[in-house]
Amino acid sequence: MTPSLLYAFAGVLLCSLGLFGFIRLAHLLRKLLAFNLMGSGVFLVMVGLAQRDGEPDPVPQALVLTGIVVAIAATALAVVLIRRYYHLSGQATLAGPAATQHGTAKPVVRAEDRS
Amino acid sequence: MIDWLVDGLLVLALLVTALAVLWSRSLFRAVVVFIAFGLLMTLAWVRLQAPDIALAEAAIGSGLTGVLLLDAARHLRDSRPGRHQAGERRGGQSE
Amino acid sequence: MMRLLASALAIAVCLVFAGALAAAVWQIAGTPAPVSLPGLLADNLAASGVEHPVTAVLLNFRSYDTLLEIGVLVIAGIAGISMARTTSLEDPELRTSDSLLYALQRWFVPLMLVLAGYLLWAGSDRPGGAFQAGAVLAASGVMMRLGGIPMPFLRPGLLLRLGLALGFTVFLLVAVASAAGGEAFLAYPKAFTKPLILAIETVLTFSIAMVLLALFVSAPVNQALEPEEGDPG
Amino acid sequence: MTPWLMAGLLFTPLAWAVLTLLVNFNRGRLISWLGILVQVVVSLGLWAAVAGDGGFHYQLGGWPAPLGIELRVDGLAVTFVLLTALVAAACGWHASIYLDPAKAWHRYFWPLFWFLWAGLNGVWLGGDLFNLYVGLELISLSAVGLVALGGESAALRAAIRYLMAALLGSLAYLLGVALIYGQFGSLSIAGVSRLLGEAGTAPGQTLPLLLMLFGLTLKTALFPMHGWLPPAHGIARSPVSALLSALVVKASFYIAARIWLDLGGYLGSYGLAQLIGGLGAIAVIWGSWRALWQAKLKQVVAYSSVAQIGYLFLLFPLTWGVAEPVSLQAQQGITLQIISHALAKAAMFLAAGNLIMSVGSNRVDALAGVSRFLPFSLFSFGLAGVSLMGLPPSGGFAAKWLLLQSSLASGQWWWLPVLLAGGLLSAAYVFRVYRASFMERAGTDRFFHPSRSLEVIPMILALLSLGLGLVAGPVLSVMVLPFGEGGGQ
Repeated sequence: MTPSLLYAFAGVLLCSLGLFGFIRLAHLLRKLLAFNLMGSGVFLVMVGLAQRDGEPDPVPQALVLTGIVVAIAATALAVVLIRRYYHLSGQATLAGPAATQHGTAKPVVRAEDRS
Repeated sequence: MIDWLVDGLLVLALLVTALAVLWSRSLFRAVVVFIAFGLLMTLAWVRLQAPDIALAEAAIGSGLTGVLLLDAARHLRDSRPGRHQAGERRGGQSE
Repeated sequence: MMRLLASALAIAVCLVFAGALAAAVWQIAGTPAPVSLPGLLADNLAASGVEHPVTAVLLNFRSYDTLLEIGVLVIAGIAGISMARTTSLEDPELRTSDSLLYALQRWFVPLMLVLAGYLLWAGSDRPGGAFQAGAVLAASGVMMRLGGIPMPFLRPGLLLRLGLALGFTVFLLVAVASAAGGEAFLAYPKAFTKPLILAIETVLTFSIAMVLLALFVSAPVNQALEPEEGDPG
Repeated sequence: MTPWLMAGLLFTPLAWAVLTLLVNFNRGRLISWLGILVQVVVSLGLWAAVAGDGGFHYQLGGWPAPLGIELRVDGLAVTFVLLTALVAAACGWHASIYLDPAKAWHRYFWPLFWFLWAGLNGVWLGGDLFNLYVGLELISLSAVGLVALGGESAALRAAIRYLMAALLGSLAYLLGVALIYGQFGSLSIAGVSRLLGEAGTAPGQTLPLLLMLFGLTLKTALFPMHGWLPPAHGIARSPVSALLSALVVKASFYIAARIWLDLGGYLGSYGLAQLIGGLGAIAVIWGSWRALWQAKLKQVVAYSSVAQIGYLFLLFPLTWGVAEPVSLQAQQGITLQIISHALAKAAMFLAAGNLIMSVGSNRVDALAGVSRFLPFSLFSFGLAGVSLMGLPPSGGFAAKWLLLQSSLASGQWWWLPVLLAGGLLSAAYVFRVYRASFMERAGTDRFFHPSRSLEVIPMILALLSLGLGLVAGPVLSVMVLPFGEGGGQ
C-alpha cells in the first residue's frame, strides 16, 4: 500500500458516488456535477494505479490532461444545451413529459424543408 | 507517518465534499462545494507528483467549470421561463 | 415507495460496483506491470525536443490524441455558437457595478495574462503548457466579460470562427508538412522539433482560450429569436 | 504512398472541418463536394494498397507502440473505411440539397459533419485504447451537436439525453482503459493481447473488459440501454439521422468487437458472451415490437435501428470458444449485417425524410395517398425494408444466412428463433408504413414535391443494400485481406 494507491481507492469511491448521483439525480446540472465527480474519480484511478510504486508516470498524467480538456468541452456543451432547453421548455430535468407544443395536428411544411 | 496523515485527511475531505456536492439542498451551494472539491483535487494532484494536472485542475476543473456552472445555476434558478413562451416556437414541428 | 425502491436498487448497484472495482484495483496493484512505459519514455525523451516528459507525451509521442482532443474542443465551441443568441454587447444588464469585481479585474487581468504567458513558456521544461495557459487566458477573458468589457470578436461571426479554427489549423499544417518532408505523420523534422512544438503550443493556447470563452459567452440565452450572425456571407 | 493515404483519411476531414467552419452553407457545400470526392478516392486508394501489399501497422509520429500511437490498417478497417466513404458521401450529398441554406445555423452542419467523418476514420484505424476514447468523444460530441442543430426544444431534449448517455459510456470505457494500463503498462490493443498470450503474465482481470464493454454497448444502444437512441435519431434532420444510424452507432460497436476478438478470449467468459448475445436477442424482438406501434414515421425507423443493432451482438456468443472457421463465419455475418444495415437504414431515413417533407407531417397515418404521388421514395423505403426483413437476395439475407449457419455449427440453436422472429416483425412494421401510404383519404391531395436528386440518393443506397447479397463474396473478401510481410503483429 502506497499513498498513490490510497488515491486510487479514493478514485474508486468517487466513481461510485458519482455514478449514484448520475443515475439518481434528476436535475440536469446536478447530473453534470455528478459526471464531473465521476470523471475525477476515473482520473485518480488512472494515475494512482499506474504510480503505485511511488514513481511518477508521465503517460497517464498526459492522458488525464487530455481527459480533463475533453471533460470540460463536454461539460460546457452540456451547459449550453441545458440552459437553452430550460429557456424553451421551463424544465431542468428530463423526467417530465416532453414539451407539449409538439404533435400539432396541422400539417405544415416545415420551414426547414426547401421548396 | 505525517505523510499518511496528510493523504488520509485529503482523501477524507475529497469524499466529504463529493457527498456534499451531491446532497446539498440548494443547487448554488452544490456548485460552490464543487469548486472547493476542485481545489482539493488540485492538492491531490500535487501529492501524486502531477503538477501539470494540478495546474490544469486549478484553472480548468475548478476555475472555468466552476464559473460556467455557477452562472448556469444562478440562471436556472432565477429566470422564469413562462415569460418567454410567446414567440419561441418557430417553424412548426420537428420531424 | 417506488422512488425508495429505485434508490435502494441504485445504492446496491453502486456498492457492488465499488466493491468490484476496489477488488480489481487491489489485485492489479499486487503485480508489477509487464511493460514499463516511463522507462521507455525516459530513453526517448532526448529525441522528443522538449525536456518535460508530460509535454513530450502530449505534443510528440501521442500528438494525434492532442490533435483530436482540440477537435473535440472546437466541436463543443461550434455546437455552442450554433445556438448562441448573443446578447447585445452594450446590454446594461451585462455591466456589473460590483466594485469588488472591478478591482479584481483591474489588478487580476494583467496578472493573469502574465501568468498565462509564463505557463506557456514554462511548458517545455517544467510543468505548464498550452492547456493551462489557455485556461488561464480564458479565465481572464471571462473576468473581463463579467466586468462588462465589450469583446466584439466573441459575436458569432467570422472572427470568432477564425479564432476557433486557428490553433487547430496550425497543428494540422505542421502535421501535413511533416509528412511532406518525408517523415511519418506528426513526426517533426529533427532540427525544428522544439520551435515547432513551441509554435503549436502558442496557437493552441490562443485557440483553447477562444473556445472556452466562446462557450462561456454563448451559454446565456436571451429573447432574441434568431441566431445573430455577424456576417451573412 | 502510404503517408498520403493516411493523411487523406485522418487529416483531410479535419482540414475540411476547419475550411467549412469559415464559410457559409453554400460555399461549404461546394468545398464539401470536393472533400467527399477526395475521401472516396483516398478510401479506394487504401483498399488498393492493402489488397496489393497486405495490411500494415502505421506509426504516427514515427513512434512505435507502446510509446506512440499505432494504427492498424487491415482488411476489416478497410471495409469500414469504404463503407463510411459510401454512406457519408450519400448523406453529405443529400444534406447539401435537403438543408435550407437560408437558416443561419445550417452552416455549422458542415464542420460537424467533417469532424464526425474524421472521428469515424480514426476509430476504424485505431489500435490504441486511449486514442479510441478520444475518437469516440469526437464522434459523440459532433453527433450531439448535429442532433441539437437549430436548437428547438424537443431536439435539445433528445440531444441532452444522448449526451448524458454518451458521457456515461465514455467514462465507463475510460475506467476500463485505466485498469488495463495499470495492469499491463500498455495501451496498444495488439500489445495487451500479446502480453495476455505470453506465459508467465498474471491472468487478466475481467472487470476492465466488462467496463469497456458496458460503456461501448451503452453507446451502441444495446437493450436495455437503448432509451436515448429513438428520440435522438427520430428528431434529427433526416441526413443526420441517416448518419447516426448507419455509422455512428457502428463505431462503438466496432471497438467493442475489436476488443472482444483480441482480448475476449483471455478475459471473457461463456456467461458474458451469452449475456450480451441474449440482450441483443431481446433488442431484436423488443425494438421491432416497439417499431410496430410508433405513431411517427421516423420513430418507426429509429426503433428498427434498435432491433437491427441487436443482431450485431450475436457476434459475442458466436465467436467465444468456437472453432476458427465458425468464428470467422460469424464475423463475416456480422460485418455483412453492419454493411447492409448501414445502407438500408441510411436509405430508409433519407426516404422517410422525403416522405415527411412531401406530406408535411411526421406521422405514419398522414402518409395516406402518398403512394400515388411519391412512389419513388416509397419504393426506396420498401427496398430498404426488404433488406431489413432479410429476404433474398438482399444483404440482410446473406448476413442472416451466415449467422444461422454459424449458430448451428457452434451448437447454439437458440439464436434461430430470434433470427426468424426479427425478420417477421420487421416485415410487419414495413408493411404498416406501406398500408398507410396506400390508403386513400379525401382532401389530402396537396403534396410538396422534393427535388429529383433527393429521391435518387436513397434509391441508390437501397439498391446497393438489396444487391449486396449477390456480391457478398467479393465484399467479404476485403475483410479477410491478409497482413503484409513484416507489417507487424
